[in-house]
Amino acid sequence: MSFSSLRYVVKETALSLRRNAWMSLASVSTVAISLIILGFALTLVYNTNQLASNIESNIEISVFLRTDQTPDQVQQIQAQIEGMPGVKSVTLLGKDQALAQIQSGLSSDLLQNLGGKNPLPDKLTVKTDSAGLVKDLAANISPISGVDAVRYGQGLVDKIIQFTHWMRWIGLALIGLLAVASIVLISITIRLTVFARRKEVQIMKFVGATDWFIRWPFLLEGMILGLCGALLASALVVYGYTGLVAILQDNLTFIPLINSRQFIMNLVLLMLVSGALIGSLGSMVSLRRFLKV
Amino acid sequence: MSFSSLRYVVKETALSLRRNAWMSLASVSTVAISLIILGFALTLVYNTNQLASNIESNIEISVFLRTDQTPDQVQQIQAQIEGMPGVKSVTLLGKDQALAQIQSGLSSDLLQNLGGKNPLPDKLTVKTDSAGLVKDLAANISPISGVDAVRYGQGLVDKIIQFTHWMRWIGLALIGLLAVASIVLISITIRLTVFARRKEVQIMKFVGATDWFIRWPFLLEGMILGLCGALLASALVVYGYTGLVAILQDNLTFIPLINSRQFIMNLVLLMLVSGALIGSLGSMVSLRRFLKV
Amino acid sequence: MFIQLTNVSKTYPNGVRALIDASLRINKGEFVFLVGASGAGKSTIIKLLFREERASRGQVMINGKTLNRLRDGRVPHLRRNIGIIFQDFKLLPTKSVHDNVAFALQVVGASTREIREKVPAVLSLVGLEKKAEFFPTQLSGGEQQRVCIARAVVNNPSLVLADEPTGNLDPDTSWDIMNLLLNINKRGTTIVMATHAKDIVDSLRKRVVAMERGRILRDEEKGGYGSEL
Amino acid sequence: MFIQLTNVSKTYPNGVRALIDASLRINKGEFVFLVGASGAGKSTIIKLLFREERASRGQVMINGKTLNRLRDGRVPHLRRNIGIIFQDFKLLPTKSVHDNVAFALQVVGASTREIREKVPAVLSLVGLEKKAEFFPTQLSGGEQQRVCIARAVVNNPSLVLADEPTGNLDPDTSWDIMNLLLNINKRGTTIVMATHAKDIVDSLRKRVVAMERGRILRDEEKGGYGSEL
Ligand SMILES: Nc1ncnc2c1ncn2[C@@H]1O[C@H](COP(=O)(O)OP(=O)(O)OP(=O)(O)O)[C@@H](O)[C@H]1O
Ligand SMILES: Nc1ncnc2c1ncn2[C@@H]1O[C@H](COP(=O)(O)OP(=O)(O)OP(=O)(O)O)[C@@H](O)[C@H]1O
Ligand SMILES: [Mg+2]
Ligand SMILES: [Mg+2]
Repeated sequence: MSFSSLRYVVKETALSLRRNAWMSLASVSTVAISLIILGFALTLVYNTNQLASNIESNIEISVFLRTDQTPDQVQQIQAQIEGMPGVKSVTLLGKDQALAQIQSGLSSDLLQNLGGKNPLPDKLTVKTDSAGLVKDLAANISPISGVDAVRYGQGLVDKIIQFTHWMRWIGLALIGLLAVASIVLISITIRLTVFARRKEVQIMKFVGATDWFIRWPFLLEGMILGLCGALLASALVVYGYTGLVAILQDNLTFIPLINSRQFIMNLVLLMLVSGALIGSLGSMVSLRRFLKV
Repeated sequence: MSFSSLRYVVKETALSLRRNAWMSLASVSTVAISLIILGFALTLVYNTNQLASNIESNIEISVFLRTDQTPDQVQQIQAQIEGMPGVKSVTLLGKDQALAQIQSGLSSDLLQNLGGKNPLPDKLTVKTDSAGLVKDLAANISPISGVDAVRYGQGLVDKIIQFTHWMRWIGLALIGLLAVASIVLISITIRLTVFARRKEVQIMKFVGATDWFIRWPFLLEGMILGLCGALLASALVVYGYTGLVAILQDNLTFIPLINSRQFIMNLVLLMLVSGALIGSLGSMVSLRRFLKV
Repeated sequence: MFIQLTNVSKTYPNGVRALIDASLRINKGEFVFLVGASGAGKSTIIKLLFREERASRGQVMINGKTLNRLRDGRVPHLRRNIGIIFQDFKLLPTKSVHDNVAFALQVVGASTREIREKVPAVLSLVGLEKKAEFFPTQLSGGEQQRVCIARAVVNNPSLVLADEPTGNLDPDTSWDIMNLLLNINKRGTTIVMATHAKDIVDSLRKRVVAMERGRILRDEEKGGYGSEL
Repeated sequence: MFIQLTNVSKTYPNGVRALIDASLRINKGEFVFLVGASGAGKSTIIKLLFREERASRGQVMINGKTLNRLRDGRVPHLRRNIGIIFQDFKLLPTKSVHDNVAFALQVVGASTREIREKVPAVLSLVGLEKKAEFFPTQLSGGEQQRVCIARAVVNNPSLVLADEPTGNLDPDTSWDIMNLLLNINKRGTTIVMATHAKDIVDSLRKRVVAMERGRILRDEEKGGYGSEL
């Protein structure tokens, strides 16, 4: 492309943005709104996923030991379980602690009532790397000698696994749906703005402009409009999300919210790229019909 | 309005829908997409709210009785608590049952180990109408004679109340945001379609048409486009939602999903009304600029 | 309808003075040619008369009503009594020839029957009876112009504003149209026609108002296109 | 450029036969008037020559190239060598007068300097040097037509297609434009002009091709508007 053509494209784009000011505004708004919805949905899905992982990683296996085990044997069992693949941590709740837990809040002295003999077993709490391993691990722990009973709330674990599975699936579907919706909405708007200028395109062709000569300014314009919309959306999503996280982390300290700089940067990048891409492609595709003269 | 004018409006609207076919399609798609997003968000928020209520109503107060209470006294206390305002149910877990629960799964005979004496207290489980009442009720139950200790997981209840509070609040904000976004998106599209026909409006005015004469077909057209979009969206949301509920209720039996005919009817009604309203108002408002000639 | 312009000036927003201190009285039933070079201000006078534009100074009166003071709501009623032949036709692109002409009747609430009678009649007057179902983009330039003429006169307006009504017509068709306008004029309709058609102006010998750069230069009964001096 | 139409017919999608078996040869450097009643098919011939429309039957050749077989990608190059004065002007509404004319130069990749020289020159040729920064909606009908003429000739095209180039111009300005076209013609440019301006055709005595209802009726060197018989 020659220098004077380049000059033309840049000047043309700038002029067009100004002269079709309110159509530009319409495109920018549509891009911005679509991406805002998409952006918030992304943070929501990501956080839900994280929450799901969090819940899953909190599933525990309770291992009750036989009451005849010596502290040494208990330690041995603990070490053996810790060595198993997929085990994240194993913590011991000694029988004395267990009794103290029951005792707390009750006025009558339990130990005395029991005739000084603690009937409770030692208990090992096993945490796993992922919820899916719980079942197998429990089966492996069961036969260890000295282990009396293994419990992991069989019903609940299945429920949680199913729930988080579905949550991830629905989240993905949601993002897919919204992404398609955004693209369609933005294309419609751009198509309408190009449509409003179809006569211009026709005239340009009649005067001898090649398709690319007409396309470039539209392409650039679409890209700039898309970028502007995406910038607006990014600003709002980042500001809104970090604000929300700040509030929620004060009030809902127990819910883990993603707040890493990396995550937010990726989000912004994704939005900017989509905005520019949909904008420029939208312009190009919409133009095609009207170039056929 | 005379008969021939009415005829004109109806015919004009029909013609315009056909002749501006693809602009009509653009409007319908935008309305549909916006309302689909809004509709699904509504079901999501409603279900989350319901889930929140569900979680809250599952918060229990555990009341441990002194071990010296006779079964009669226990019944009396139970009746007294049941009579308190805000109490939904009170269930008794007798000391024998409690021991049996601990015993289950352990091979050594607990009762024998304990010397035939069950040291566990009777326990009443109190469910309340709403999570907010738990604290006060616990305070009221505590002084009853024969009650040894009252526990309700003080930390957890606060967490749950906070969580559900925020969930409702965010849900509301989400719906608000999406409603505004839908209105803006739809208005933009309609505005662009009207913009593409501004010359026509000008010519009509030059030939002596009154503003209302020009407005009626646009109004009707906007309403029909809005309704079509809303119908499409309703169909998709209802179909999609009931389908999802069917799948989830098989797989996530423990999560309560709203599936009442009433709820779905209200949703559809809301979407249809919004579609028609935004469509016709959007047309009217967009037209205003161009009528000033 | 009678028309009265009193010291009218029109300055467009960009500063162009298209009309300068123009005064003119046209009586009911007159036939007036507006002539002058390109850009002299002919179309501007016509635009003032149907309130497309408002005068910057001075008074434009039609039937004794000052257009400057006319409420926006009354403008449609003014325009319904005026048939306008636009220089650039201004046809509705999504309506057929028939519907474009019918529109001028629908606007005044004419009955379906009236429309069914009058529209074909006026279309055959301008020689377009066979193109009734065509759309404007499917017509030649002259045909479009004739649709515009048909729309302007279908309503029996009491004033016809014709801006270059024969610009795209061959001499024969031009004369057909002129005869149509003369006929209408005979029935009492006031006609103001901006034109460059020297032949027509010279041979009809009607009143001629000549303009130059926004000023009225000459106003002659039974005048010709050029100056008689 | 020379033009050759061989048994060309054009039937529009709605069935109108706008051109019937027309044959015509126009040599490089000729000046040809196309005359005929409204709807005779003059614009259709012009539209065929710059490939706005394609012939339904027969061959349209320019400089020996058959337009029917021209690839879409080559059409812009064809059009760059043709200056077209459209019956309905076709100005870009969002560009000023200057930019509208400059566009025809930008399309061929002219340098900024070339544009800065040529555009004002051609604008003053058509008498619009003072309106360079105006937009089309701010111009009178005749001024718009002159912008269109300026755009058509700024590029030194080897063929000028003029469809009714004086329809909105007063006689004096019309003659200015005709002189402009004659000058260009003298420099070797082929000119095909559809017109209703009897005076001009009769006094210039150039080749006249007369049409009627889609057929070429008469083709005379040094002809007049009406038949000489
Ligand atoms: N909307 C506008 N804004 C600015 N200037 C305008 C506008 N309309 C017309 N003009 C200017 O006002 C002057 C008179 O224009 P007008 O249209 O009245 O001319 P005209 O006599 O009808 O010419 P023609 O015979 O070419 O149609 C011209 O110089 C034109 O450039
Ligand atoms: N796009 C089209 N579709 C259908 N019919 C058309 C189309 N364009 C032109 N016509 C018809 O073809 C015939 C010739 O049209 P054309 O524009 O060539 O006439 P013309 O000689 O230029 O007339 P004028 O002097 O009025 O401009 C007319 O009857 C017209 O109605
Ligand atoms: Mg004019
Ligand atoms: Mg023509």
